[in-house]
Amino acid sequence: MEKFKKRFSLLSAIIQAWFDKPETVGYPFLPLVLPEGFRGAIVIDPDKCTGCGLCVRDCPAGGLRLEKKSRDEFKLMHHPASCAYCGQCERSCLRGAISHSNALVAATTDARELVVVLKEKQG
Amino acid sequence: MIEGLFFLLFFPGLAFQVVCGLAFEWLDRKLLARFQRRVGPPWYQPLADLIKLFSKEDLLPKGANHLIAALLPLVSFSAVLTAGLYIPVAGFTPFSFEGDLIVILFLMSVPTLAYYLAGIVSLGVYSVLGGGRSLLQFFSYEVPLLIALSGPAILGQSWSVAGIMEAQTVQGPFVIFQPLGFILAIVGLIGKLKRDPLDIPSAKSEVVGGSLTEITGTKLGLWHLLMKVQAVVGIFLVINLYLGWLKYLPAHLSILVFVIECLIMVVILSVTSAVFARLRIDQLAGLGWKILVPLALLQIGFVILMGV
Amino acid sequence: MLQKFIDKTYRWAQRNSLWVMHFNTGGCNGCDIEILDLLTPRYDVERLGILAEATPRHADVLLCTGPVTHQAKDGLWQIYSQMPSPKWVVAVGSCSNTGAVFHGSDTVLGGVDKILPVDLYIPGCPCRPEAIIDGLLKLRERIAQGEPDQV
Amino acid sequence: MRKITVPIGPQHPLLKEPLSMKLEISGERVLGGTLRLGYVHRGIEKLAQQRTYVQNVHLIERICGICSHVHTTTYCSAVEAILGIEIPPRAQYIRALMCELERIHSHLLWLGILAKHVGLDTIFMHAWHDRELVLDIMESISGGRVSHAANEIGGVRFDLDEENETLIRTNISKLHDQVSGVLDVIENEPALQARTRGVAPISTDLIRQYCMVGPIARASGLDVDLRRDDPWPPYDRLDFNVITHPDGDAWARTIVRAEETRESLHLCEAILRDLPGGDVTVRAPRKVPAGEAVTRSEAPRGEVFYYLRSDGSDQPARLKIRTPTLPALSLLPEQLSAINVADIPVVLAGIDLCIACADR
Repeated sequence: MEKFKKRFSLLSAIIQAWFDKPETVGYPFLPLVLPEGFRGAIVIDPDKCTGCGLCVRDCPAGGLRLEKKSRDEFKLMHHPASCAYCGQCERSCLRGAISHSNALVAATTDARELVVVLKEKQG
Repeated sequence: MIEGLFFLLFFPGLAFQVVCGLAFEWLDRKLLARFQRRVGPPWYQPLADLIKLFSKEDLLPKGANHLIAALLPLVSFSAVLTAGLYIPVAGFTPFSFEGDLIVILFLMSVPTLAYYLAGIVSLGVYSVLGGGRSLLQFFSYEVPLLIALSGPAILGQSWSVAGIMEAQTVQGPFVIFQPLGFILAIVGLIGKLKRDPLDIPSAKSEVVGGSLTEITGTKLGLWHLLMKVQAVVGIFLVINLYLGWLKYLPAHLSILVFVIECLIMVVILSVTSAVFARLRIDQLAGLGWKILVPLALLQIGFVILMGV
Repeated sequence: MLQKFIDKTYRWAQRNSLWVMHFNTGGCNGCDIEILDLLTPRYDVERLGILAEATPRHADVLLCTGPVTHQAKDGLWQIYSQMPSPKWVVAVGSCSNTGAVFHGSDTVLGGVDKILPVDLYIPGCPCRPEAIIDGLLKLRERIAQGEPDQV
Repeated sequence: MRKITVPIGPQHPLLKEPLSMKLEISGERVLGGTLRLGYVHRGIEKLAQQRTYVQNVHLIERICGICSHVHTTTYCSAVEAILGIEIPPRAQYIRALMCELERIHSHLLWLGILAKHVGLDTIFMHAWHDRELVLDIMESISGGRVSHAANEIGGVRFDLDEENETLIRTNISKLHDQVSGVLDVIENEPALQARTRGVAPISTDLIRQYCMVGPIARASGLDVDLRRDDPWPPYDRLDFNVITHPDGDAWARTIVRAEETRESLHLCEAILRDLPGGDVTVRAPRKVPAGEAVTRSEAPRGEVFYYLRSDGSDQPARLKIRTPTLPALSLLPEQLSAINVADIPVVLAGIDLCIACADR
């Protein structure tokens, strides 16, 4: 009997699957739910950022760019299409200014123009 | 004249068979998806696929013969449609004649040969490999299938499908006397349709797309369509030969029973494709000649003894 | 009038039946697995009419993953030229968008757009399956609006 | 019969990664083949010399998307060895937990691919469905399904809190039920057996000659496992079986991988049970003093070997990586001679190629 059951284990598995509900997620027909810890788009707390450039130094993918003229005049930019979504900038920032949100980065038709200005400070 | 044209173009001809073919594909894919815990495609999916293929560019490798490559799916499509005309649908037989079973079986073999030729003329490496494999497979399943299908003919003492159905109304469905033959017919049908587990000629992981690897656009669409229609015709044939006892039921009841029988056949085909692994070509030849042929002969012997 | 109807029908069909082919131009497997994952029960893209095809002749969409390495360059172009039009190219993952982590390597050319006209870029490293579905839906919208494919 | 040359790759449904083979085929028989590699060569070893140690963690993670965690673990422990720092025990346990989860994920993925190649799409779907649960667990720990970024030099980035731990425990017991269902199906499936038994056998001598490691070596009866032979903590404190099989064919490899998946599940439970408290990271300096280190770990496919030399700056002077797929690839042309065309997928799947690891 045991042997018989084992012989037809795949058949019983598909019959079981037929009676179970499909395991497919609702997206895109239902709204998208992403887990809390997912590393998505990069956001910044402009009050905390001082433009020190630690995040840019440690970024492995060249996804962050800092144009710095002086202490008070800088522009921090993020290229979602070059980002490795590794979270290193979050670790490197001493003030906890930069972090990943759990929002999905949307697909685009032109990656080179996809630049998010995180913080722009004019002197 | 007008009636004949209606039979040809709408029922049980072109339109009916195409619709049945698309419905069969959707049912099959949906069932398979559910066996795999998925949702599966929406109902219009086969239609969208077909129209999309018709809208695509028609490419062939350099040096391939465009005319023959275009004729092959057309010829085999018409062969399958013609075969479908002679098969009674829910007991409705406009074109039946004595000996139509032989014509049907002959016409049903045309796509396999055309499939082989399509591989040769489109010049791709995988096409040639797939074409050769389709012939090897043909020799393995065709003989047991033919022997098995001659069982109902002998028992019904007629070589016409309608005649065999008539005999069944007297003697009862032939599946009771020939369960072996019924199973062999299904195995042969799976081989004919190149479905998993006998999808050796078109196995993705081995020969990419088989004979159709290099074929695009409208031709590919026609090939896909004719294979679905072939599946429907094959299912109708097997049902009529083994479960065709409904000729003298009231009309609407006989249609209902026929539809239910068709659905059962689709489920059988889906389940077999879900639970069996693809065979190697040597394993298939061994199965065909060492197991299926002796079984078919045994069945025939039993049928002849019954007739005596 | 008839032409318009045919065009509309064709676009509807193309939109609802995207057969994708996947080519790894030098990626790390991450996006490739996520693309294969799309076919499996959790994400099942067959309900959107998307099927994975084995040969470029049958495919409508070329999904590229990974930065283009010097050696994979010719293969990529060959596969693209074998596809019948209308055809679309989607760059999946940051590497195939711009080169990302592998920027500055001697053996890497950069993003897929160095070789092929790319219709859609999906950022992510690796892209979540949801992101790829989102991208393919965007591509469907583009097709529905009747934008011609780039040649 | 006429001989034809069949090119497989760089794009082929068999291969998720580019690899080019030219096979001589006569009828249904493969006579022999040649192999061409390098499609995925991204120059990571050279690139690592141009990046800092911190950046390299993420570069190394992208060597391979399947066994990313074990690569970073080995790299980080090499850096830590030169630095002379000891990471906290809790960090070691979390690293090991991720390694074992990754092994389950990799083996399930492989079993699915094998089934798909022999035409059993249903098993592929069911195995990958259960793999999703592993990915869920890994995501709840680290926030990444495939690239986790869980390691950093001096420990791990993510700590498990109480809530997280119970979630992982329940998920792992759920996984236990589901995976054993799938493994039962695979181990008892006669169709799978018919296609894999006796295909592409490798003798123990050949394994030794080609220096093959991991499940392939164990399936040929060679009892090697770095987790037991050269353990880094906590493996020296954990109790587990090393699965071996005497046959050496594709079926033996299937069985070994299925059994290892079970063993890894037990290991995960043991790790969670013994999980010590404390910190998960210690501070590591950016600059690494001059020195060299060799570290090895057991990846899902076998031994991963890292050699690291530093010259006192914040960039490595040399990083050498040896991955388990390379020896298997060197035997591939030999394995692909004198077989049936239908066995090509089984041979290729049987040795579980990871071209991204081999080419780097």
